[in-house]
Amino acid sequence: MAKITLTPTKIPTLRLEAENISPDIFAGKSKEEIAQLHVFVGKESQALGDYFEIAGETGSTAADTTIVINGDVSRVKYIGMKMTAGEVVINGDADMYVGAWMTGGKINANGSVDAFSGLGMTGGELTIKGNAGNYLGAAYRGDWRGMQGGTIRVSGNAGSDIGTFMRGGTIIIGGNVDVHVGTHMEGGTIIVQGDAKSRVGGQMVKGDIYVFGDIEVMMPGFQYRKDVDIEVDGTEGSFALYEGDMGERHGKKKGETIYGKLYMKY
Amino acid sequence: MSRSLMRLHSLRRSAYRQVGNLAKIVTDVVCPFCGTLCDDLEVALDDSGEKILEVYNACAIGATKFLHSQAEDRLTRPQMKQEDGSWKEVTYDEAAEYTAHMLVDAKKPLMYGWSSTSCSAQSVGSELGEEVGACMDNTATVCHGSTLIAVQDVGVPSATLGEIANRADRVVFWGCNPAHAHPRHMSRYSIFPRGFFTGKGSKSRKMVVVDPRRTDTAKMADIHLQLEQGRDYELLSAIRVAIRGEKLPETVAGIPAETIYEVADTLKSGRFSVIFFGMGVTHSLGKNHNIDIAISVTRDLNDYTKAAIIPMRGHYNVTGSGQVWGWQFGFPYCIDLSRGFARYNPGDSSSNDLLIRDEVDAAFVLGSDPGAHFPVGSVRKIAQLPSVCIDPHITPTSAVSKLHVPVAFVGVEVGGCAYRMDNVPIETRKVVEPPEGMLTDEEFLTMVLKRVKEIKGAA
Amino acid sequence: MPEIEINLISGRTIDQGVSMENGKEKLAYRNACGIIELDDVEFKKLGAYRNTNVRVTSEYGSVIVKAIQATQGPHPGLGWIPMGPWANAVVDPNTYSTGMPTFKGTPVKVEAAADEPVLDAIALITQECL
Amino acid sequence: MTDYIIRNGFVYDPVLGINGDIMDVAVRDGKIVDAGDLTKATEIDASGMTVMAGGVDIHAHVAGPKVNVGRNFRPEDKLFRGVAGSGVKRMEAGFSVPTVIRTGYLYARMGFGFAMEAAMPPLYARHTHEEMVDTPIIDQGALPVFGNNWFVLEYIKENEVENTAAYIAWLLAQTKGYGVKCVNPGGTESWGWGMNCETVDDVVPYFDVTPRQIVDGLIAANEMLGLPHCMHVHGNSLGEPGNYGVTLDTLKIAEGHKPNNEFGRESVLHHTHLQFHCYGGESYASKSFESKSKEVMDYVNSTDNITFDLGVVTLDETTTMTADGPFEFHLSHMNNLKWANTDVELETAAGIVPFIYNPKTFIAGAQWAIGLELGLMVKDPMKAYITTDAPNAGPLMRYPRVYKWLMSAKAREDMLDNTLKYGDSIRDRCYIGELDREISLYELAMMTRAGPAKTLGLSHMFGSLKAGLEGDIAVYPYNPESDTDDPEKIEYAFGNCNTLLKGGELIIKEGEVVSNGKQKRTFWVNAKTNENPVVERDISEKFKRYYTVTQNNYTVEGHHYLPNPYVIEVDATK
Repeated sequence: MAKITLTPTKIPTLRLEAENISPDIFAGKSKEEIAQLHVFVGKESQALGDYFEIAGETGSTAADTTIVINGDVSRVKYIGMKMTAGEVVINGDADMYVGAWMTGGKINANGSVDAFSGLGMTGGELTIKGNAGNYLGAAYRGDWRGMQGGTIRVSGNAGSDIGTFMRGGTIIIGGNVDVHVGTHMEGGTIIVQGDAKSRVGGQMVKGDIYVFGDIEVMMPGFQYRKDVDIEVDGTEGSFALYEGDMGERHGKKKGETIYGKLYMKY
Repeated sequence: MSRSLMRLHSLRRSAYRQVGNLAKIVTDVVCPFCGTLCDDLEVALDDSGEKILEVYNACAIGATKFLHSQAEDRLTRPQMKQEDGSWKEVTYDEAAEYTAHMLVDAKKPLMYGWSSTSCSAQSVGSELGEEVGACMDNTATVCHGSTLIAVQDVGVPSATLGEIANRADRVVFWGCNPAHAHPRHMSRYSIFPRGFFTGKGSKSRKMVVVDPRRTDTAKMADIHLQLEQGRDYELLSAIRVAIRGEKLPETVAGIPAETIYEVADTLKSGRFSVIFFGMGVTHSLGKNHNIDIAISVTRDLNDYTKAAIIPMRGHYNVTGSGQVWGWQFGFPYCIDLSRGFARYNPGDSSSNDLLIRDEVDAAFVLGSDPGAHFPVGSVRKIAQLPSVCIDPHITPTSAVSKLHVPVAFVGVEVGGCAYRMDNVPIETRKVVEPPEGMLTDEEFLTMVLKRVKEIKGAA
Repeated sequence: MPEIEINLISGRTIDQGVSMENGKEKLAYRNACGIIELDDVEFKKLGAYRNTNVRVTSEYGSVIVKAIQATQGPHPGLGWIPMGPWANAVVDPNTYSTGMPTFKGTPVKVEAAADEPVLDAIALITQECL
Repeated sequence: MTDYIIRNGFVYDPVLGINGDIMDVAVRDGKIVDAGDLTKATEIDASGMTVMAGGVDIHAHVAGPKVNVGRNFRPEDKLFRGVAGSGVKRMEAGFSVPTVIRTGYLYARMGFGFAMEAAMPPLYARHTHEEMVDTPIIDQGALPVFGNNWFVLEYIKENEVENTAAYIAWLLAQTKGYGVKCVNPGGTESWGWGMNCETVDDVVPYFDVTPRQIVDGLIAANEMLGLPHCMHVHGNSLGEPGNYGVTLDTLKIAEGHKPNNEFGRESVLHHTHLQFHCYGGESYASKSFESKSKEVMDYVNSTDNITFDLGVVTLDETTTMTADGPFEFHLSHMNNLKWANTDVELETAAGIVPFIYNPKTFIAGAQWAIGLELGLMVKDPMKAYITTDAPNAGPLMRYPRVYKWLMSAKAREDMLDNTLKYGDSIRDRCYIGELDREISLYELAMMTRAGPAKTLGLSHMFGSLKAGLEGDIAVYPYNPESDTDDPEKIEYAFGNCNTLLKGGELIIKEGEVVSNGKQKRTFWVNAKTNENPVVERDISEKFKRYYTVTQNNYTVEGHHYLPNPYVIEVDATK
């Protein structure tokens, strides 16, 4: 796999919109061509090379291309947006929309990422060593098709609204989460290894949520069913299984109503 | 045209009557204060027709708005802030010149406000925003923006206010206090009117208020749910659970389960239920989700009876701003035009996030007062940027801006279309002339747009 | 000095609306909005009389307002400052990426500050921003 | 004003009987003239291309409150679809519900000069007009809805046709409306209580009147006034399996009514988006559902006073929107997607729900087939107008794709064989497989301009290249001699016109929009009636007691709503 390295050389005024930082765009391009790719500061179109020193080389396809960003890109939006294959490694913090709408490939963010990362994701792996912002793996505004596939793994904490309108895939949070987890969820899996505040599984139709720590305030529409011993993301334990949201519509399968499932670890 | 039609037309044109031989009364005046957009005001003018003497039928706030427009100490010309902090009068031409250059020079200007003005001014503003690649946002961003997001997520079964007056027999005020914020709402539309199917007025209606305070509105209610602040989402969820006849915990949000079942039954048993909601839910934890689930309650109720939900919109034409942008750009607020096409994502393209995250480099404010109504951290950012405030009043925003452009009062000194909280468009009326030489929003924006095109053409 | 912790909310009042339309540079606006409404029980805890100036402090700022008896109460655990620059000096600006600051539900501390003046809107915003 | 002569195109004009002749078409001072009459003019070379009069759309939802709800509540409809402005063009957005800017450009690119907004709630007339003003290029009008209006229900209950007519005339003048639209007669008022009218004989709660009476009364009033357009109906039970019987009942109400107008219109009833109303069976399952297009078309073909438009399903993700409130409620329960609804006091309602016509389902494919069947079964194409009921059955921009399907049996076969998952069941349950007719360019011109212009009462202005008509001319990059090999060429050509003249102004030059149009007009109909004190009193009474705006604030007036009105005067005093 060919590796190309971007080292930030200056901090943008306002924020930098850099949806071109993606293996799909970089593949098959020379360093010089990559330096000429546009980035936007507000309405001004500038060159990627104005903000990054570029070294290494790209592969001929996205799948053969690894992009390594060495440095702070906490004012750079859209890294790895819509990527289909290949790899992006971010050695620093990044701004909003990291891996938004990605369909394949891998992003390894070794720092933290801001809001809307993994938005509308349908495939691939997004791994975040630091913290994630709000709306991680959520749906774009108005869309009923949120995250549909792939895996998001966060070692630190995540913000509010993770997995809103989730339809498939997996989100794993090592730390704590803010309010609204899996709201309107209709498939997929969310695992919170730390604590949750409130509004977990609100308006949930289907899918699985696991919480290892505490939930500060439970939603009133979840009903305790039974205790189960299961393995979740490599952790074995005893969980209380709740079903809900009883206030929401639910489909039927073989005559039986299918609810969302909320597992709370003992 | 038939004579009868002509008569109706002429009625519209001369909507005033003469009282005695002194005052002239202008009738069917539309109040440019809140989203209730009362259109039955009568304004008495002096003999010359230049001065407002009295305002009839308006609430205290609406009356004040008309009368204050007459204030002797009113600013009538633009003012530019000097190095030493003092203000210097400038011409409208100079003001347009500064504004045009500020907008063209900025990489990402914020153009905020747009709520206390007419749709035609908003439309000129859209073209200007498009020319300069602005982020366009209106006061919904601190008012019912949460509602707009929720509507995008789950829709909104709604109705015009006349449907409520004529049909509703269950009226819920959730997180709103019309007694203070929309003073004539209950008498015109929601509680007291004797409508077509509601001939007994308030006696034919059950009133439910949900508020953590015992507000003046709550004091009038049949049922007041004094919930724990910030737990609206849980309580609304519980109502959904109760509507479906499922089991509830003993208390939710501090309200006993039996009361929740009772409220659910009250709503289900009506012929027509309506939920009005306000900033109590849009501003509290969860924001859009609180409305989302309130809408879901309404949706559920339609399986049992007829139900509608209506936001208590604040500014008299914030709704219109969202409409104009909707048909021009496809989004009601938080619109980022910087890339030449419209993008939308509150949280990213919203005024307070843009300001706090240092994403904009100029601030243009028209028809609203973020200085008074944004968290102070955001106001501080406006103060640091090149900035223009277009507003008839002296406000905290004008105080921190570099340029203040006073303009005529829409709905008092110039007419134009405004949209009521239920999206009904009403033409506001000009009652008196603005002070000599003052421009309207629309005229000033048109000047700026022309100048922007010249500057861009030359560049 | 005793200090109380309370949940702050803000919103409209008819006086806020009237005084706003009458001119935000006027003292009437300060008198209508530069206040905090508290339940009697909170005054007791605070050890202060009604109509005393107090300092309201949150994680996000601090402001002097006059504490008055709740007009639309009781509202246990809540303090009320009408919407305006005084409330906005202390509210939680977190939008949770929705664009909407958290205007309602900010934990604040209230302590008596009888000798400190409540600034008018323009003075307050000038002090905070310029 | 510049004069133009368009040279050497293949010209199609059914009004003049021109069927693909190579000839010149000319415009002077904005009006069509005989090419020989022009001495000095800018020449446009149309050789190898198709030339027709500007298109006329009889039914689309492109301006007004429910359209804007559709825009504002579907940000996802615009995601990654924004188009930056360039040159004179402003930015565009929206797929199923385009912005008004994009709507104007889409119509222009498709060679249209006039579009009728199909449903205007009277109380929201200002909104509809504000959107039309901001829609560039095309002329527009809007049809206020009458089928659930309290005045109409009360007058018709008492069999008061004259009062109904007087009220219609009054409302058209107040709202600056064009004609009489009737959506789910009686059903939408019933929806005020959460109910519906599913047959023409269901009784409207409280008002005690039936859809049959409403449709009959509105036709009678329409003809009493002699309006340019006929009564335009969206019947009861839209979209329901087995609804074709209700449709036939509705159509038969036209029997015995004769057109009375000075505009050359022959129909008394226009049934819109007929596709949604030709269903047999008891459910949407392929075992039960079936096309009843033949049964309905056999009847329509036997009449001479009924017209219709197709409402072809285009198999897209779109946004449904209609004044048929109960239908949208029902739809929201089928797909569980977001649902918006607005009930409008004393007048109407509207619902909006996103919808995906998924080609992998039987029912979407069957709906696609039925819409096309109607166009392929019609004997006289002057009666059948091509629409997608935009955006209900499909986005506006899909018109050219529908033309392709109608004009090419090969394109239809390809759909049945390759795109539709249940092609075989669709052949089995519908008539599409038996129809090998291919609509000709001459017939296309009937179904997209000559026909709709006639039924709108606008054949004196639009729909033909006859001297004296408006200078609306479209030149499509389609060579009828050499481009017949590939149906895709049809779709491309009719969505990308090479030249558009609108009122004699050059709007599209060599495929590029070069002007936003300087003379966009709003059409409305001013019907003169005798004084009617009863109706006047009723109006003033209802405003005092039941409306939430004053009567004086109801009237749409002012330059900003109609900066350039075109008023059609009708004298109904005799």
